[in-house]
Amino acid sequence: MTTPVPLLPGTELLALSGVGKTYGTVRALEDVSLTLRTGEISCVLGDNGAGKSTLIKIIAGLHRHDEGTFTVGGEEVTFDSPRQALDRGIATVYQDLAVVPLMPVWRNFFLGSEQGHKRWGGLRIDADGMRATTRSALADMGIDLPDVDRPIGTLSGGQRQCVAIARAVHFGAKVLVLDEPTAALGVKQSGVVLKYVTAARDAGLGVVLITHNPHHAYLVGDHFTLLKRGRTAGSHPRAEIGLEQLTTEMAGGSDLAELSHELGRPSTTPDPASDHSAEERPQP
Amino acid sequence: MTTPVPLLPGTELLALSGVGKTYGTVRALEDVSLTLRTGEISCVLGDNGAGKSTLIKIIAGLHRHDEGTFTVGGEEVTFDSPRQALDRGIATVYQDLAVVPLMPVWRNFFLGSEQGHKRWGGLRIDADGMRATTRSALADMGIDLPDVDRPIGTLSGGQRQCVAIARAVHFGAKVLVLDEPTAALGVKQSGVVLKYVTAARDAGLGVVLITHNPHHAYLVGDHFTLLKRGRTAGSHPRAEIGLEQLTTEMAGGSDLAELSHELGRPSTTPDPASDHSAEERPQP
Amino acid sequence: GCSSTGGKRAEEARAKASAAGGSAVTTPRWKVAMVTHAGAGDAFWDTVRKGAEQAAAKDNITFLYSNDAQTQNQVQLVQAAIDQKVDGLLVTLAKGDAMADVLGKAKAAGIPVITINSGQEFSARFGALTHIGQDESTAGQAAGGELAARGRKNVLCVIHEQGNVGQEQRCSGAQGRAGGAFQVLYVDGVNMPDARAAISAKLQADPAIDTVLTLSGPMAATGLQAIQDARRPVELDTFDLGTQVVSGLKAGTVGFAVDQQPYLQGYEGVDLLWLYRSNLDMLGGGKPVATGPQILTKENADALAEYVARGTR
Amino acid sequence: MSSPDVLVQDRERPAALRRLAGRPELGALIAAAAVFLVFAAVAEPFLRVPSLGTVLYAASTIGIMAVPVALLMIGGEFDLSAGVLVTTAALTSSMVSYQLTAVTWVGVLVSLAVTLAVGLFNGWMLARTRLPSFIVTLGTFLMLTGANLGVTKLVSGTVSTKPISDMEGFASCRWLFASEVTVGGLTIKATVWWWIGLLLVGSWVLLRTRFGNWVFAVGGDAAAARAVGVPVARTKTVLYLFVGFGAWVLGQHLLFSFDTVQSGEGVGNELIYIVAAVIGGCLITGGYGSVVGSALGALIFGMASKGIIYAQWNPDWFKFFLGAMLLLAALLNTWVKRRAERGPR
Amino acid sequence: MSSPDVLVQDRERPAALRRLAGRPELGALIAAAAVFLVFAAVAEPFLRVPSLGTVLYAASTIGIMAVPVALLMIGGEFDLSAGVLVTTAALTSSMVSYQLTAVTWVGVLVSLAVTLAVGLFNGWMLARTRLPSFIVTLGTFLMLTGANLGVTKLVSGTVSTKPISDMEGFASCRWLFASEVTVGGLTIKATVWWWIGLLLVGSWVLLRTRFGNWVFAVGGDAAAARAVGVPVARTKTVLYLFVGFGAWVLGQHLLFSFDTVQSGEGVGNELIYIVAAVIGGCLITGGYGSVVGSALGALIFGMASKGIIYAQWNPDWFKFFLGAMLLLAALLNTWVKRRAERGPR
Ligand SMILES: Nc1ncnc2c1ncn2[C@@H]1O[C@H](COP(=O)(O)OP(=O)(O)OP(=O)(O)O)[C@@H](O)[C@H]1O
Ligand SMILES: Nc1ncnc2c1ncn2[C@@H]1O[C@H](COP(=O)(O)OP(=O)(O)OP(=O)(O)O)[C@@H](O)[C@H]1O
Ligand SMILES: [Mg+2]
Ligand SMILES: [Mg+2]
Repeated sequence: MTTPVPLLPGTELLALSGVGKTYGTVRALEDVSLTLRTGEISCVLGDNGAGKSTLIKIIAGLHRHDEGTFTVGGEEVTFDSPRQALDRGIATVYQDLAVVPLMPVWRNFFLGSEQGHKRWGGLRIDADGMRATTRSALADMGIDLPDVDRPIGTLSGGQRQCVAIARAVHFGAKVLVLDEPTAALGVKQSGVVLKYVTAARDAGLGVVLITHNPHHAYLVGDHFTLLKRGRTAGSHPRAEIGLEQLTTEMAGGSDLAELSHELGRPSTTPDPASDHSAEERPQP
Repeated sequence: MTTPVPLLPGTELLALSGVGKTYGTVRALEDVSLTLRTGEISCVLGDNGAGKSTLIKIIAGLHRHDEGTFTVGGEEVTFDSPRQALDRGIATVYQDLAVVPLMPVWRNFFLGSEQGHKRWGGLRIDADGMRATTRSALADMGIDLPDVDRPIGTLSGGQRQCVAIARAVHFGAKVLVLDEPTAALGVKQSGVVLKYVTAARDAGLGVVLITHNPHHAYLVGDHFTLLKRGRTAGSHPRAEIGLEQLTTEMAGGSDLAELSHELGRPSTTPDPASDHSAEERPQP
Repeated sequence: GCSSTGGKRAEEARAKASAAGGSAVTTPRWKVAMVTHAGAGDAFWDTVRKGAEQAAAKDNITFLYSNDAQTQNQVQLVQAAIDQKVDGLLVTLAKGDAMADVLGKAKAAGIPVITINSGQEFSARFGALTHIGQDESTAGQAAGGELAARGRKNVLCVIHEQGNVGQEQRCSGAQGRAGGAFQVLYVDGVNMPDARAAISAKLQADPAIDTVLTLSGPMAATGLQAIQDARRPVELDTFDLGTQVVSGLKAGTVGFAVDQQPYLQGYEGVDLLWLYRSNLDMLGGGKPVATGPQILTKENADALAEYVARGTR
Repeated sequence: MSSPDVLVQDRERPAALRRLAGRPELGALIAAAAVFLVFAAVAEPFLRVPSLGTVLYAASTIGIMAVPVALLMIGGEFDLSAGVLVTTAALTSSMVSYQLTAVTWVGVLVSLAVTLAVGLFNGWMLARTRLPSFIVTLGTFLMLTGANLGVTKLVSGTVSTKPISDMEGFASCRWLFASEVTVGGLTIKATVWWWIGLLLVGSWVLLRTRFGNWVFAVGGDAAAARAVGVPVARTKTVLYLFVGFGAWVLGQHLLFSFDTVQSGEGVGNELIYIVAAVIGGCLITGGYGSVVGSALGALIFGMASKGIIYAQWNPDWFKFFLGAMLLLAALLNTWVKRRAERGPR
Repeated sequence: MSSPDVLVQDRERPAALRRLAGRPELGALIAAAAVFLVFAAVAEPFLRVPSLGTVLYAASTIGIMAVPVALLMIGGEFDLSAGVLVTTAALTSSMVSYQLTAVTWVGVLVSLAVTLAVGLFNGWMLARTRLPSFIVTLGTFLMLTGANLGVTKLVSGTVSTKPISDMEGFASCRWLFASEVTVGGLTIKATVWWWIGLLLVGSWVLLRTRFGNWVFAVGGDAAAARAVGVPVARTKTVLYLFVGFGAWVLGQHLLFSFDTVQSGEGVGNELIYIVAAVIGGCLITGGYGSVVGSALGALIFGMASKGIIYAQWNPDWFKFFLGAMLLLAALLNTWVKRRAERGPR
């Protein structure tokens, strides 16, 4: 594994400044700024409904921002469709609209980036090649699916999520955007995803990672943006913030530790510090 | 808060024994057994695709089991529809089919259990009463939604999940079944849900809780069932297992700690033991 | 067995035949198919069919009926009849040229063809033995002449099947002779309330209209309703008959009806085929046989009532 | 932990206006107004009082069926048999009364039983076979079309029914289904009252009862509805029964105002009912819509189809104008809805 | 960490059988066989060689349109204008050639341009307005119906076109669109070849090209497809163009085999095309189906409609039989599919 690089002084990939977005009468984002450089993992954290997915959808070209500026590679853009974002090398994993349920797994995997057959000059798709690629990409994530012709809707929630992530990683060009990729995943699959994320960073990509799990975030993030009610509540490079502080900021002061105290379960540490922040404590 | 009761010797609410389920050619469950008593929280853990949701769907009456027996209150049953399960007091929060997107929040909240207006002999629904109840039930979970007439599809992923949980808790009669309720939730909302779960337990309900988060599970669970490839890989009452062991069993030996080591992030403890198992460690 | 009036005699013949345990003739059991361009459930075509069926019963003929309003489907039905190796074929030629090919095939297969109802101008060209029916333009002209004779100044012709050639011919034929102002209105013939509202609307929009000319029995009934709704003394005239047309004639709400004796078209069609097969006879030497137009007024109403109620006029 | 913590700001807007803006029928309301204004401007007779009666009558004969069809569509299903079912209702009623020489009310009641039975069949087939309703009701549509003709010929010997106006009970039936009142030149037909009645009941049921909640749910997401215990199959079946009821009403009107019924009628009207519902704001995929909207849709259709006649536009192009009208109304509808959603900025 | 770790056991079953069982057209195949057997048993003329030609011809005139309509349905959209568009194609071709006194090929090409333009219009309206395709194409349907009549009357003075069989180019056009070959009593019409051609191309495009993948995706979940960069609007527009192409082929066949064209025809056929696609296994909500299935659907429809004639069943009940046939075929279809999915137990 590569040596840690706290903040790689790469070129700027994309920058949002003062971005706002209103759905009908609901103000989902207001004056949010974020910069992403090559070789950097930027984490966005926040409560439910804080506007994280909205932010991602703007970057991915799914929604247009109403206010502020959005630049990609220094050039100001307003995406009309996800295609434009993809063409600029931004690959996204969405929280809720990842896949087409009735389509086979392999067709979903390659959707929008189908692989042409050499002999047919790319007109005919290379179904077998695509099946094999899909199978191996999933196997790498610990999902063994001999029959990639199954409709993806028959996979379990976590399996579906894995396909979406494997797809984004496989086709990710410059920027990888992930909306709560590990939420539905078990410990093992979460680990795989985080490894992918760091591998992408090490390969020089920029990654925007949304997660509710401050541990996951702190494990890989180089920069942390906290959203609250659609506004930036904090923006820290890794060097400036610890896991404990991050957890506290995220949870608005409360924490599971407190809860376990309340619940009075025997296993809980009476230590008022977060049980999760253990890893932050100086080694004994 | 009530004092901890590791295993309340209540009456048996439901029992599965040797249950199996096949989808077409996919064997999702095989010889799985589980017993739930009043005042007990039974956690089901397992990898992606292990069959957890399938198990829940059998209990909830959404799918029928192919093998084994399923008894509710000592009586053998095969549910044809979720209505039958609901009528026997089993309320469920599903991982993927929680709500009707186009319907207002309050209509979703009361769907299937609409509240009649007193003056109209229950024929006419009490819309205002239902709106108010929904608003307060959500506020209790930290979601302030003045306009409960919004289509629920316009809520964020986590907000939707909260509505589904609040609904099940509100109407839960004897058994509460939750499929990864905290996956999409932030630290604070997760805490609220876990508090609800224990409150339900303390009120004498039985709870089946599915989660990927061993911390959440261990915080509240009285019994732990581990699934692997559709089979029971372990079944332990709380007294017999510690959080560390649970985490290890779940992750199949690997863990985030290991991963953080691999990733070589500065914050990670070189301690080979799981960073998450900190709370299990004896107090300094 | 050549009759030109009504089904009474045919019915008696059939009654006699069935009493005798067979038909009135001794020819072998032939098979005759009739393929029309009728839509389903059309009262006019029901009468045609009745005539044909009664002649068939009398002539020991298996009668096959099929119909479709679309050209390509009617052609396919004719082809299916040829496939079944029928002994005679009755076809309507509302779609003119379109039937040329398939009738050629019938001829090649040695099946005698008689055309009925419409398409007189094509009949001989396509090799049919004869044509039995009414020329729509002629019928229209007859109606126009009668309208002029009755001094109608402003006529509304109601077409209930948009794009139907026969209906267009009736209206334009009438227009040519009527003299006064003449307008056309399209209504939906299978949606009577809507047709009724449409005719009322037209009468409300144009107070000069003094006559409504409908093209079928059921539409005449609807036209009467619409005239009632408009509360104006408007005369209704129509093509074809029906119980309500006859009672209208009697009551004076219907001015006149142009009839083409549909029963006769079916009856004669089958009967002439039988005659041709059994005796190589051909009425009129193959010249078209006209079954109309016949103008019926109040005077005829009483005499007609019984037959109309029976469904053979 | 229970402090409100999520941003949901409602912009300042009068509550009534906001309510209206969110309603499915707003677009249809404005489209209806636009169609009215167009014809008021170009067709002088359109504004006369008797014309209003004619337009209302035309709209009501669509609207009576559009109410249940809209409810069914909100419930996520189609009924292609709705058009011919009206004819079935009229034929049954007429033939039963005639053949039994009974009071016409007997036929009327038997007809109700038959239409409800067809609705039941549709709902049952849908639930049992899980075929799409498009296919099931297309099957029923064809079968009813055939049976209308076949049975009528079998019973009456012709393709239309015998007149029953001289039978006992005809007058009272006619009063109920086909009478009219004229007030100051405006003639209101019985269908208009029936329409208003169905509208009120349908709208109330949809918005104010538990059953209405289920209708939205089974149309919006049948799986989710089923999961929370909504009896999906039963809900849909009741909706089909309601369509049967509407067909019965309109069928009796047809019979008692025209006296005889042609067995081939009604084909194609099912599409018009669906159009009225869709223009009225119903989502074709279900789960969203309004009953009042369907009435506006019927009104738009009635005004457009009769307005073209009042305006004396070239009749050859009638359907063309109607299609253009429909598209424009639908366009205006969505445009208004999108504007309303975006709010007053 | 990369060790396979999830249970997916495939029961032992021959791969070919498993493949077939999962195909959308399996049910239709069995239903087609059943319909064939029924008529083979009850209708003696049905099995004669010439009858086969007639049935094939009937099926091909539905099948040519069912191919693009099925693709469109898999892509999640309807086209109610498909039926009259065929008539538009024939009318345009005939009138252009006649009025310009040009070689008939001129009319044929102009007609292609017109049908494609209509397809483009449908696709464009759909993308721009985001109205449901049901409404958009219903608008086009009405407008085309009106224009067919209006233009024909304007140009020809009557409601049908003038004969063009004596014009230059007619023979070659006829050869291409309306010729026939007879081999051993079996007459195969040109439409059959066109049908097979469209079938092969359509099926290949759907299953083996990138565009086909997009068709499945836009029908299955347009939002998800859009999110991964599929040009949703363009894909659907191309599908509408393909419908236009099919209508052009069939329209030219009608013109060159019947010489004149009636302007009022084609109404109602759009439903038959949709039925063929749905019986063939297409999901009405999009995202699932097959082109080959649509051919089987067309064949079932062709066999049933002509078989009833050969069997000499009472024509009054024709539609009834057709509806019952349709329901039974659809039932058999789903039953087979469910059995196949459940596997050999
Ligand atoms: N409807 C279905 N048809 C076919 N296979 C299915 C279906 N639903 C689930 N499966 C398969 O059954 C297995 C168990 O799925 P299940 O959803 O129960 O897993 P899970 O434990 O809930 O996983 P996750 O944690 O990812 O939600 C998986 O292999 C899945 O692909
Ligand atoms: N399409 C929409 N229409 C109206 N409001 C919306 C829409 N999508 C999101 N919102 C609202 O915008 C706010 C932000 O939503 P968003 O999905 O960005 O939150 P989030 O941070 O991703 O939450 P979660 O962690 O629960 O996924 C919420 O209040 C939500 O209800
Ligand atoms: Mg989100
Ligand atoms: Mg699951």
